[in-house]
Order: sequence, then C-alpha cells, then structure tokens
Amino acid sequence: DERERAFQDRIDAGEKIEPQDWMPEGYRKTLIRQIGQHAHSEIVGQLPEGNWITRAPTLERKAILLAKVQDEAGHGLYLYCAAETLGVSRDEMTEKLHDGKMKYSSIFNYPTLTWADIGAVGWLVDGAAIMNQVALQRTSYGPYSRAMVRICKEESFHQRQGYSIMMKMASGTPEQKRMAQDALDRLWYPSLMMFGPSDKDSVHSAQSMAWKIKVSTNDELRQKFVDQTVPQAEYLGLTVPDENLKWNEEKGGYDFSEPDWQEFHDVLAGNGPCNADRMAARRTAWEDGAWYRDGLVAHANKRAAQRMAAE
Amino acid sequence: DERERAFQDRIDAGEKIEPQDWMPEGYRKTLIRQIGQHAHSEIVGQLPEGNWITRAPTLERKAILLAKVQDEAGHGLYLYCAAETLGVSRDEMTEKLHDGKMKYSSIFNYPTLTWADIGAVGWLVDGAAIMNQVALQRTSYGPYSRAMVRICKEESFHQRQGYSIMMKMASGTPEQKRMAQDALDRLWYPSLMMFGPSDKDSVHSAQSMAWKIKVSTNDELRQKFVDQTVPQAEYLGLTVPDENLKWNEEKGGYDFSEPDWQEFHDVLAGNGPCNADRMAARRTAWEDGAWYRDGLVAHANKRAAQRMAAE
Amino acid sequence: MSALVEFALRMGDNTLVLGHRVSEWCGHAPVLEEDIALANTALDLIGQTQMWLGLAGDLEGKGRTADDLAYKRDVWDFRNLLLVERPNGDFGQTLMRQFLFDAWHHPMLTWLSENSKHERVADIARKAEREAAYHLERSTDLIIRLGDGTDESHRRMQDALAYHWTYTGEMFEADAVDRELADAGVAPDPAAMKPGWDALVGDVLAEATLEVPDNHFVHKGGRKGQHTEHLGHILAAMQFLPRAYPDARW
Amino acid sequence: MSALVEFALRMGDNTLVLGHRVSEWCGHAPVLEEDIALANTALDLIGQTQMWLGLAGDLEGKGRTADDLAYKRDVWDFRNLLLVERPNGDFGQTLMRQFLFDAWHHPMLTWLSENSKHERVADIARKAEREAAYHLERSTDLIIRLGDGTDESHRRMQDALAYHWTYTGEMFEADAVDRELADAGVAPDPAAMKPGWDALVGDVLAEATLEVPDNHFVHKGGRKGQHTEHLGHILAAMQFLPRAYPDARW
Repeated sequence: DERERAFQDRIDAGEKIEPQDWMPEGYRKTLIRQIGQHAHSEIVGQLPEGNWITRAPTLERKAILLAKVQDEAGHGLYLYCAAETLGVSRDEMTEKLHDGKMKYSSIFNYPTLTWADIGAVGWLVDGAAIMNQVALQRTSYGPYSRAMVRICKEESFHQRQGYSIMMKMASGTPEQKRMAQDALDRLWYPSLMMFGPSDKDSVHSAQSMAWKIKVSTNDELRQKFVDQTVPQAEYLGLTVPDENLKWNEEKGGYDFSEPDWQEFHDVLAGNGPCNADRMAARRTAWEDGAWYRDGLVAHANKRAAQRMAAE
Repeated sequence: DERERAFQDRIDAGEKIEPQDWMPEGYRKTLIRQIGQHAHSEIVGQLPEGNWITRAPTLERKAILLAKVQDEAGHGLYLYCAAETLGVSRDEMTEKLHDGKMKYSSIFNYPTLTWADIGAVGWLVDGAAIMNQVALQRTSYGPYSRAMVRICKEESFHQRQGYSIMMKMASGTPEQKRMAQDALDRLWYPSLMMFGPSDKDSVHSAQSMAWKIKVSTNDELRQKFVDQTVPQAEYLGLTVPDENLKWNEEKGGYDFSEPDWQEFHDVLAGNGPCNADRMAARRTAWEDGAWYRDGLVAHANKRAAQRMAAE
Repeated sequence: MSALVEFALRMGDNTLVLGHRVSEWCGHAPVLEEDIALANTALDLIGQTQMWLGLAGDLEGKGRTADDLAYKRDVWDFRNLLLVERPNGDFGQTLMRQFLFDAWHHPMLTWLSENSKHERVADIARKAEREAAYHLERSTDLIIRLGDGTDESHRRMQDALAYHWTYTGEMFEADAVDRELADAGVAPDPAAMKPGWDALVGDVLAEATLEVPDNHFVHKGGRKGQHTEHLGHILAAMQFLPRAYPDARW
Repeated sequence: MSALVEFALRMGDNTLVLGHRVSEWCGHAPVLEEDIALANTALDLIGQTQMWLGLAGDLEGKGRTADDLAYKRDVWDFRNLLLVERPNGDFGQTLMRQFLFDAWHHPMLTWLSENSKHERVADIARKAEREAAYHLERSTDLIIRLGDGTDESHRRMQDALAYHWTYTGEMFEADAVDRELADAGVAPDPAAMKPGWDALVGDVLAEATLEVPDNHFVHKGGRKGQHTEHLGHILAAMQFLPRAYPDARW
C-alpha cells in the first residue's frame, strides 16, 4: 500500500504523526490500547497511594503525597486527551476498563502495606515508569510524545520524593529499616515486571518498534532500570532480593534473575492481590457518580436552552 | 364500667395481669408504648457502645463489652416478646421506631467520645436504668414484670463492670483521670434526664401509677439515683458537675440542680447530638437486611411446601 | 491557654479535619476532574493547617510543632467545627459541606488578612485567602449546577443541605475566646460574619433552586472539644504511624 | 521464632481479626437475633484469642502478654489468614466468610483436641471446639436457608462465595512451620484437612443450591505476614488506645 509506505517513511525520517494525518488502522488501534492503558494506570494508581494519604505520618508527607496523586490524575487527563485525538472518547475507554476489555499496569494490583511502600512506589514504580516514559518522548505520535514530555518532568520529581522517603526509612529506627527492606523485597520483582514480558515472548513488539510506538524493547528498559536502581539500593543500605544479582563487566550491566512470569500472568488474569478491590473501587466510583455527571449535563443543557431562547 | 373497676381491684390487690386477661384499651396502649420504647432503647443502645468495641483497649475489656451488648440485644428480645403478648408485632414496632412514631431513651442520642464514656454509660446510664427497672419488677403486667426480673440481674452486673472501668480510669494516668471526669461532666445531666420530666410536668404519670405500669414517680427515682451515685463519684475522686449539690440532712437526701429541660426537649424533638446518626444506622440496618429476612421466609415456605407434598 | 493559641487551633483543626475528609475521596470521585480538584483542595487545606498549627505551637511556647499538634492530641483537644468532621456521604454531601464551610472560611480569611492586628495571623490569612476564594468559587458553581440539574441531583443536594444545616450555626457562636480576640482586633466577632454568610448562601441556594431549611437548631461543641463520634475514627487512622512509632522520624 | 509460637499466633490472629470484623456489625445486623448471634460469635473468638495469644506469649518467653501481642504488633507480624480480614460487605459476605472459616476451624480444633501432643494446645482446642461447633452449625444452617431462599438471597450468596473463594486455599497451604508441627504430632498437616473441608463445603453448598466456583487460584501471604490493605485499617482502630496511651492500664 502506497499510503502505508509513505507513512512508514515519515516515521523513519523522525517526523511526528498528528491527529489529522492519515495512519494505518493498526497504528491507531495499538496507540489507543497503549495510551489508554497508560491513562488507566494513572487513575488506578491513585488507589494504592490513596490508601496511605489519610495515614501519612507528617503533614509535610501528607501534602507531598496529595500533590503527587493530584499530578497523577492530571497525567491521566493528558493521556485521555491524547487518546481522544485518535477518535475514542474517555467514557468509552472508561467503560472498557470496567468491563475488563482494557488493562492498566499490573503493578497497581499489589498492595501498599506499610508507609515504606509509599517510598518504594515512588522510587521503584515511578522509576520504572520514567524509564519507559523518557523513551516514549521520542514516540512517533505527536500528542502522545508531547504528553510524555510534560509527564516526565513531574514523574522524576515524584521519584526523588519516593527515594527521599526511603532514605528516611533506611536511616531511621530498626522498624523503619525493616519496613524499607520489606518494601523492596515485595516490590522489586513486580517492578521488573512493569517492562512487560521478555522480548522473546512479547507479542506486539516488532510492529510497535517499527512504528515507533515503542522506542526501546522491554529487556533493554529492564536492564537499564536494574543498572540504575541497584546502586541506589546499595546507597540506602538495602539488599535487592536476588541472589543472582551481580555486575557483569563484559556487558557493562548487572546480571539479574527474571521475575516469576507465572505470577505476572496470574496478575494479568485478574488474580493479583488487589485486582478485585481496585476494579470494584473504580466501578463503584463510576456508578455512584452517575447522578453527578448526569446533573452537570442536564444543567448545561438547561443553560444552553435558555441562551437559545434569549437570542 | 364494671370490668374496669374489677380490673383496678385486681391491680390494687397486687395481682398480675396476664395476656389472656381483659384489660382497658388505655392500659394496653400505655404498656405497648412503654415496653416498646424500652425494647427500642436496648436496640439503639447497642450503637454508642458498639462505637468502642473495635477500639476496646484490652482483650478482656473487649470481651466484657461484647457480652454486655449481647445481653442488651437479648433484653430487647425479652421486651419485644412481652410487648407482643399485647397484640403488636415486633416488625410493627420496628417500623414505628423508624417512622419516628415510637421513641427510645434519649440518653442514646449522646455520643461516646472516649473510653471513659463506656465506663460512665455502665455506671450512670445502666445505674439509672436499673433504678427504674428494679421498681418495674413490681409492675402489674405479668410478662413485663417477669422480663424485668431477668433483666435486672444482668443490668446490675453491667453497672458493676462500668464502675470498674471508672475505677481504673480514675486511678490511672492523668489523661485517664481527665477522661473519667470529662465523661462524668458530659453524662451526669443526661443521666438525670433519663427519669423523665419533673413529676409536675409529667403527662402520663397519674394513670400509669394507678395501673402500676409505673411504680415510682420520676422525681422519686431521680432522687434515689442521685443519693446512690454521689457517694460513688466521691469514692472515685470525681466531681459531680453541680455547684448546688449538697447533702440535705432534713430530707435525708441530696439537693441537686435540675437538668436543662430545654435540652431534654431538643433531644426529644430530634436535635440531640446523635439522633440523626442513630436512626440512620437503624434504618439502614433494617433496609439492607430486607433480603436476608425475605430469604429466610422464602426458605421456610419452600420447606413447608415440601413437607406438605410429602405427606 | 491563650485566646490566640485557641484561635489558631480552631482555624488549623478545621483545615486539618476537612482536609482529611476530602482526601478520603482519593481515587473514588465521580469524574477525573473531581479527583484532581479534591486532591488540590485537600492539599491547600493541609498547607493551611501547617501554618495555623505552626502558629499555635509557637505561641503556646511548649516546643510543640504543627505535627505534634496534629498527631498527638486526642479528640477532646481538637477545636474544629463539627461540620468538618461529618462523614463524606455521597458526593453531594461532600460538596455541600465544602460550600457551607467555604462561604464562612473565605470571608473569615479576608477579614483576617485585611483587618487582623496580629501580624502572623494576617499573614497566614493572606496566603490562605486566595486558595479559599478558589474553593468557594468552585463549590458555589457546583452547588448551582447540581441543584439545578436533574431531579435526582436536585433531591440529593436538597438532602445534603438538610443533612448539614444544623451544623452551620456553630460558625457564628461566640465564646470568651472570640470576644477577647474581637476586642483586641485580632479576629472578627463570629456573629458579625453571619449576615454576609446568610446573604451569600441564600443567593447561591436560590440560584441552585434549593430551599433554605427551616430548622434553626444549632449543633455545637466542636470549638470546645466536644465532638461527634466520627472524629475519634478519623484520628485513629490519621495518627496511627506517629503513635505506633513514637521514636521515628519520617 | 519457634514453630509452636508461630502456630499459636496464627490461630490467635485468625480469631482476633475475625472477631474484630464480626464485632463491626454491632447494632447493624438485619434482625435482632443476628445482633445477638454476632456479638456471641465475636465474644467466643476474642476469648479464644486470649488463650492462643496467651500461649504464644508464654512460649515466646519475652514477657509479652496476649494484649501486648494483640495491641502492639503491626501488620507484618500478624499471621492470620487473608480470608478473615476481608471486609464485611453485605451480610451474605459476612456469613459466607464465617462458614468457609468455620468449616476449617472446627475440624482443626477437633483434630487438635483429640490428637495434639502439646498439652496446652490440646487444652485450648478442647475449650474452643464446642464454640466452633456451634458457629459451624449456625453458619451452615444460614448458608442453606439463604442459598435456597429467594432469587435475590441466592444471588447474593453465590456472589459472596465467588468473592471469598480464592481466599480459602490458604488454609491448606503448608510451610516449614506446619511440617515441623505435623512431624511432631502437635498439629495436623494442613493439606490433610482439605478433603474433609471439600466434602463438607460441597455438601452444604449443594443443599444451598449454590455452585462451587471454578477458580482455583489461591491467594496467600497472611500466614507469613503479607496481608491485604484492609488489615492496616483494622489495626489503626483496634490499637488506638494502647498506642495513644502507652502508660495506661485499663
């Protein structure tokens, strides 16, 4: 197909694709899936952090966490807007999320069990997210790329705040140290899973790479994340829960253990520790809020009718 | 009326009236009102105590409080049964409660704000209740009188347990002492109100006394309660919040201040601190439980039908 | 305790407890924009709490920080209005509570920022006033739109108004603390705020097609430490970590 | 920590946390008889907690009482099954959780009372067994009546079953602690309890006209201290007073 070749040429030349441009249906669909999933993740991601807002241990930490959650909801908004440029509405995507037809990042199906988890989520989860998002600033779809630029700035701030919580905990009382180590133990492998299956098992990768919807492979990003994070853990005096972890001079990176991919697939299939609670929370919020959304629409219609009548 | 005179003679002779006996309609109605209100009080009375079950400070205290609440629900059951002998069903009374057509003791419209309130409720509220209930063991209606005998035994146990909490608090840390005094300060006058308005303002009293539905007047019981309670407060080292309180040698009892009857009427009118919460809790429990009650009825009907078919 | 400390506690406990309630919505709002707005409101309120409780601690002079005051007092030492500790209920109840509070809070902060003879009070009020103005603008707008929306949204807003109404009078009650501060020109006489509040609330409710309730009973006690049963549950969650780990720094 | 201490904690934390959940219903049950029954169940469970945690404290030998263990540990040191910390939900969910637990708890206590080589364990089990028998009888009866009641009660009970089902497998998981105790004849091999549970639960559900769910996933972690997010909220309430007033005696 002529148009497809021209399209691919533009991408290869590093041009950005914009909403009004022609694009292959597969490109559009893949983008919707990926951006929508990313947006849903920001929304569902409020829940594990929200779990500790009411219990944040100082007013300062509470304020920082509130600001972070606010940012995340804002990121959700940018991303839904980016997806909407592809011809799908936010409500449509929301309903697909609730029906289980769209996903969100599996990491948010893990619980936040102690305050250190809030630190670890910022350090590891946001750290892994940024790894991915920095790469995606160079993605081929213009609105998505620009959303990533905005998001990356804030996320790196979040990651530093998370690390600052870990610093306090790791240099605190024995219980705090224990909390910090425990958080790392529980969240290390789920963080590694955030990059998706190993390249050899990744279904969508090749085409997405060609289209520059993905810019780095899962394994590349995972390696980069490990290489960045291990020294940080050492600096904290914490132990990464991986007996096979060691520096590989030759490849200039760490060798490390694969996460338990069975667990990854279990969580994807709905059997993570919090899948049911997370989706129930979101569905309930949506259903209980229907009257609110309907009320606003009805009011807007009334006002529009009044304006019409007055004209 | 012949029958009314014979009825009054029996009462004057100290006989008990039983369900199958003839009785004036006013006697029946007054009893239903009084027993029903007493039953409702036991049910609603679970709520202020339930507020602290999940926060009881030791396992022993938690167990004692659970046992107490269980007893109170049990008392509710006895009393509903006693009322049912007068030809009104429990469901009917429950609906009247929810519609605001029947009352419960206003004391339960006050909140339990600290653990000492659980002590003070046992000491003062159960203390006042017993004062009334002991007298009512001699009431003229047989089922009511017998219910009172059973209830009195358990209530005096509850009162001792409440006093034991107050002892611990009053002899504890400065904060505990402060809690104990604060509880007495808040609950003293509401407890005095439990005996109802002053005899001169009491609407139903004369006929009820003649029928021995009431056995002592409000003011008699209130005086008895004050005389019993003041020395207990002194023993605890707590101060009764009444500047006018002093021993009156002549009458052989204490002089004391009247409660704020305006507050009494406000609470009766629905403006107590917890009226709305208490009734909302009870209504919600009832409405949310409809499916449960319906389910049990449906099952019983199915089984009955099966038995019929098998015969 | 000095009247000024008491005043700072009242202001700071209002924002702390309301901020807590608002933050309970995190991730559960009816629409994404509300998630953002609620987090932002809670954030503002917690920021104001830091200033007011910081002032209270400084003036008290016992070395207690804002965190000490937030995390180490029990219910009876809290001085917030009962209104702000009332449960979130449905989103309409949350919004109505916010509006009824904002309609008092913003004029209060405006008065303080323009008139208070106490420099730090005026200074805090100046910082908080702009945030409160935005809260009021937002809650006013939503009350109108939902009151005059569908039958259901109208009914829910009217119910929410009835639910909270008898808790608004406490904002205008004066005690010795208030009189002392009013005399000293530090804070307004609470009762003097009422006509403005009545007018503002009356106008908004009228535009929202909502009826002002007829119940004039006033629930009070919060400002002297007599709260509803709800506050204890709020504090049990809020204060868990500092109480469970008293030696930790976070 | 010795295997026996761990075992006593697991037993005691189950009853403590389930007792807490059940007690949350106080005054809110669908019918008065249930208020009584729930208070009674919670009371039994708290009584058993005192025995198990008392044993754990004694065996541990650090001078910790049952109250210390109940009130001064944080989530990660709790050893209860995830099942018992799951929210109450509607009354059907509460009942179903109780039934699924009772159907394990009673046979467990029976085994311990008849076979345990540890005298105090057997002794506690003997005292608890009768209570658990009554709980099981009651929950069995209600599951049948509500499962085979109205369409709505049937649907609710089926939903409740689905809601809890993947949390039942944890009862039959064995780790080093269980193996050590099974070898020593102190406690049964957890897996050995499963056929009996399957049979009992299968029979009851069949009579209740409820379908056994098809999901064989097993949620676990509670027995080694990895809980759901719910437990932290339970403890914040439960432990408030001893943590807020560490020097007090109650």
